[in-house]
Amino acid sequence: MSDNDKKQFEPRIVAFFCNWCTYTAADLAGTARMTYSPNVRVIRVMCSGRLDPQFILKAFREGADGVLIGGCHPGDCHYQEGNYKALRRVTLLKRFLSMMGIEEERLRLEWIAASEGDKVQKVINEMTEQVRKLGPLKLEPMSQLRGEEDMVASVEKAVIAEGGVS
Amino acid sequence: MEKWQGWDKIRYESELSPVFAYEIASIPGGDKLFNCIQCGTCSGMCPLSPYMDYTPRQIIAMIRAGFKMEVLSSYTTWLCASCYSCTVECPKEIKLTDIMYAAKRLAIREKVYPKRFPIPILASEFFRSVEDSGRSSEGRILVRLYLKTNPLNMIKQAALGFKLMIRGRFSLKKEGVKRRDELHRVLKYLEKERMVQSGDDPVMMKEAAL
Amino acid sequence: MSYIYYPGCSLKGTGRAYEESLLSVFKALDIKLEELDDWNCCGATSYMSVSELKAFALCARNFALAERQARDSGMADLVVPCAACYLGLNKAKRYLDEYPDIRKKIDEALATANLAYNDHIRIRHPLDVLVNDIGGERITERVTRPLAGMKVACYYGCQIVRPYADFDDQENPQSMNILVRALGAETVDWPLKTRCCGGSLSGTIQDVGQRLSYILLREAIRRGADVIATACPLCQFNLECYQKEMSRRYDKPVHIPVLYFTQLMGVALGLSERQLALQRLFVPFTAGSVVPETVGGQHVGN
Amino acid sequence: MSVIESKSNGTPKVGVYVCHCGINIASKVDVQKTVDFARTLPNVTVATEYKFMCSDPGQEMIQKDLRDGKIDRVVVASCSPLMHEPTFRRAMVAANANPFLFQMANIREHVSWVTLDKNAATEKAKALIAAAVTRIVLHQPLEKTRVPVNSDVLVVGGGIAGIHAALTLAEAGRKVYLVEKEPTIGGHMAKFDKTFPTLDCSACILTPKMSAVRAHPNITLWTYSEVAGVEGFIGNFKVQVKRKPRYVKEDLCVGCYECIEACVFKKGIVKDEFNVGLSKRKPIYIPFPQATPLVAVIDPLTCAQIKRGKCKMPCVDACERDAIDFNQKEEIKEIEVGAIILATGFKTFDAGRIARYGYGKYPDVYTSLEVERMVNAAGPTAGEVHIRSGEKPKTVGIVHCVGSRDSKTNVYCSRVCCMYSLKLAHLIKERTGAEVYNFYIDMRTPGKGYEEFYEKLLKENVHFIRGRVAEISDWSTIPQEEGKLVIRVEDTLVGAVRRIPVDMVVLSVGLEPNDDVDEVRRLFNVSCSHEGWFLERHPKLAPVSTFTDGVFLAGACQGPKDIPDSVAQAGAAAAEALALIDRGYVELEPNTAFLQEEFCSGCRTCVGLCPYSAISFNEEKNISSVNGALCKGCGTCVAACPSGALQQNLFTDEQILHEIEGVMNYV
Repeated sequence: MSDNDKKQFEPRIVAFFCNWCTYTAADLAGTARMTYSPNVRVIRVMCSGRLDPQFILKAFREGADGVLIGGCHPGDCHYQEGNYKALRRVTLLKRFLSMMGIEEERLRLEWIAASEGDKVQKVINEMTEQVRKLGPLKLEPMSQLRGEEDMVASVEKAVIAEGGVS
Repeated sequence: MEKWQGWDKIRYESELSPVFAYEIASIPGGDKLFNCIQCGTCSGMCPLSPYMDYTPRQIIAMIRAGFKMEVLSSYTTWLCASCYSCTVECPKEIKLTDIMYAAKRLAIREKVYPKRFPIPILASEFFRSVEDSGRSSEGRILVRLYLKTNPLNMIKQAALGFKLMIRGRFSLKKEGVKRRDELHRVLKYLEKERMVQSGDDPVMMKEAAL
Repeated sequence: MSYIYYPGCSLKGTGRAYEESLLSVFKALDIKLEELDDWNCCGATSYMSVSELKAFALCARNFALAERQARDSGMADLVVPCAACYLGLNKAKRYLDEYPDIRKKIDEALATANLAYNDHIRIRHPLDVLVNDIGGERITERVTRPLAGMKVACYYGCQIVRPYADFDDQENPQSMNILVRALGAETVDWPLKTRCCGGSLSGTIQDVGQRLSYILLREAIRRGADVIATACPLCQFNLECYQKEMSRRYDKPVHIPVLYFTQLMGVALGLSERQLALQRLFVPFTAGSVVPETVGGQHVGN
Repeated sequence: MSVIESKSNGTPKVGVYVCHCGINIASKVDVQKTVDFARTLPNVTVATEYKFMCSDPGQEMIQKDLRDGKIDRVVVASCSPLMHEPTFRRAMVAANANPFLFQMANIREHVSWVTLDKNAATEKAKALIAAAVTRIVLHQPLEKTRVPVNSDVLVVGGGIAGIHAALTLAEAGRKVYLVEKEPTIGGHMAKFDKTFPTLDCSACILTPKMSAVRAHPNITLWTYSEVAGVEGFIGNFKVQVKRKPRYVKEDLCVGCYECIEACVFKKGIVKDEFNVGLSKRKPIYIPFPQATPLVAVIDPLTCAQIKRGKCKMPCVDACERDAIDFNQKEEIKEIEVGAIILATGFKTFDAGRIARYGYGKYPDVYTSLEVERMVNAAGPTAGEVHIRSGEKPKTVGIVHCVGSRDSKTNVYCSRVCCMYSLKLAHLIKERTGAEVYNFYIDMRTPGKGYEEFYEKLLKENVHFIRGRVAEISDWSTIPQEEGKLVIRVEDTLVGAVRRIPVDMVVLSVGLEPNDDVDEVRRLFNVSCSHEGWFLERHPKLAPVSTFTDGVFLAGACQGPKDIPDSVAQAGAAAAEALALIDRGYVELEPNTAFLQEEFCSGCRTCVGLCPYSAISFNEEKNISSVNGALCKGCGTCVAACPSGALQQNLFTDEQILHEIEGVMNYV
């Protein structure tokens, strides 16, 4: 449908998938040859609980137009409750993102079980379309933002503190 | 006893339509057509399959194989009373009733429906009546139908017609809506619409086929 | 409560008795029915065989009119007694929701006549309204002539519960049975309650159509039904008007009154034969005949 | 963080090896382009491609370059690390390199197999390679930690799969705990009369194995018990087993039935689970004569004494060995095992869910499991096949695929129904001489001797009608049908609808996951396919392993299976467990957390976070400390550490941050 849009803008999305559920699901999608849009680059972590807010901010700083996080369904975490930690951090981080003028929709957290290859396909396609609609991420020039390291740091601290409450 | 047809049983690939299946599949939700496992639940559920020349299951198989002429000129689609029991029970969620409708529409467009068979005629009479006045005038439609198909039958039915008439259940009065222009404008607009699920858009068909 | 009433073509013709009894019964139960102004055909079966898109357009016009008529109350509850109309309108509504490309074309078409459909429509069958909005108990309270001892075969036909209706079970619907029991009658266990009556075939390919109706009648009689209750003008017509012909055609003669469930209700509610248009029936059924004295006797100690 | 970088000695030399995987990758990704691109990346000294990197020559390429000192760390761009990371790490070890100076870029599962456009695929592959290269320069040599393995094994579920696995392990001299939630082992197989295709008596081949379990010195059999909790990890699981009170002392009872005779209820009062409701049992009962252990059990829901506390308790007097004990309480057993085998089996589809088939409405519509009991000589009818009226059926219809291959119930094929339907057809014909009709969609007989069995049935003049039954009803169109159950179906091979009047209908119900599958799944930390079957690690190469190391699968809990397949899989699971145990130790991925003491502010955020209490707080030093042996490497604490003092091997902040840069900056 959006052939023209495609020519106009191909969003770049960084994804962090947990080793046990979502990364495996992505492999399954592959084995089942479910094709989806090529805009997402997956980085493997052992658990969505490993997700340090600075990774997400970093991704945006490096020019990502969206960040996707995939973890096990609530109750299914390979490490008991890492995914809950991830949820808490993401929820809070979204607030700060909007503060920094980054639309919430650019950060998405999804629970995808090892068996849900089709969901990987669905989510990635959806998110690509959504971010494409939002257009490229506009950040103040990096230098300037780096200048505001302290602000970002404070963001991270607050988030971490929140995430830290177990 | 049908006439002996052994001689034309063989079907050459060149006679079959490679896009027919896709034409039909282009109706809303029609792609499920390709999930058919030929289990026959549709035919088993269908109260009319005993009277059909091909069972609904066979129709699906023929559609997939591209037997366009056989399907469009068959009685099966016209015998479908659209009771939806096939659609409801199909284990693969194939909307058989809708597929029958699609086949009927194609048959009418390509003028290959069984001749002197009352049902398509009823359909077109009904259609004309509604197109024109916005409502169907049962009495008038029936009379026209019998005149066109089998006038004798009308005489047979006259008794019934009379009984209905004295009970006030039958009239030749022309029904219709007040604001016809309004209705006609709406329908007119769609005249030029080449609708995919009517299967009559060659471009769409090609795309679908590829 | 108040509803907008969509009669459909048949209820003005062969199905007049359905309309008349429906209106009387709703009146007796103080349910307000207001006919949809300038309604048009629902684009049922035969029409859809020619053009689906236009069939949807016909329905959409009805929706637009209904919304206009119910503007103040926001949501329009469209009461549709005819099974074919009920299905046709339901189907159109579904497809307009589910398929944006269809919706777009229809909206454009409506716009050409300054009409608009805004999804503020609920399509309700009288059975749905009576059982779910009013409820069996409240109806029982109004019963003045309980149909004690009467055995009723409830016939839903195909198009009410299949495939879109969600107010009752598709394979074994209950709403009419509940209603009929609320009137004090018994319902016979009759597995054919949703089997097709042959529809328009009874008129076109008579042997086929009537055979289907005949199977229904024969089985209902075999299971001891005194009367068949229907909820569709075409079903009622097929099951009642061809009984003489069937008796000639097939092995066993059939003779059994076939009423609209609304007529049956009216009888229990004590309405007059005229109000219920019983005089329009082929197989006679007089309000007097429903509670034979003997039955009263049988039922002492119930 | 600079600390980490300073650790890396000298400028790293990265080798990049791109795999064609035949055409699996090459058909979508322009391999040569990616190689040329890799050459342009910092620190890359070697970049090349090969048809199959995982093959010996492929590995040899890497090893040679390592030996020649051309490279000191390796990036392989091929399939998923979950597939071949171990392979390449072994290759590195063989070349005397540290296996953790290795990183994989997944350009098959995540690129070539899921991308339509060739250019897009190539670009994505480049990005992933860049990410791997930028991250690997920060990799450190690491050692795997070795943990000893407990040599005992837990088998959950006492059906044929569990039994076979337990016996295999016990024979190998391992101590096995076999836990079964029913009062007896034997599972579904114990209910069957004959087994296809050989028609040998199910009990005759099963009961010896059951008593072997009972007798084996290495097997601890806990029936009427359930696993209540699981902790620990591969080689070192701590398991709590809940033993429900059966109110009969297992060590004293000899299964003499005296107590059952004596019970105040002279006749059975509750549906007999073992006979799937075809007969009734008393509150005190023994499921069946060969029950193992042969010990009575009292059902607390119906026993007058337990329910109302007032009963003459004749059972107590009747028991000469005073085995009956109404004060028995539930007890929790704590055990430690090195491996766990799940063999929790399946349940049959509830035929009532398909209204058209009239199960529960028409008394003479049975499920296949009910008929299995009926034809069983030890069953409620002593092997007689008769309908509720007591007469022998003259015509019987067997309906295949009930609940299977249907998007409204289960889409999958249950795999055993065709064959057991053939078996039942044979037995029914043998016992009654009735006309037997099979209604099938497709006849599936893939197995040794299965097709031959089908042929045998064809010769026995059993009728086969290819068509899915539309409805089973008691209404008639012709007098001959009156009083019969009529099966309406299209004979698809003839192309005609048929109405077949029968006296008895058998619904061949499919197999479904157990109701408690979700609790079990969470308990053992394994995942399920969306149908609810336990998910194997790899459908072909690791069919009995799960994603939780040390937990294996056997039998139908992994998917519908017949007896031969279940037993074969049980053997495989046992072998996998043995391989693990006999090695004596497990090597744990060194992706554990470690603390850089100089940065720790002693805020204790991490302490509460660790689900494995691997982090303690050192009061005098006023810093946290990580116990590497307990750490599972989730990294939650690392993410939460405000000062970045906590880091995770293989996933340090710097490594991940670099990976992000890599994935973004070069393409």
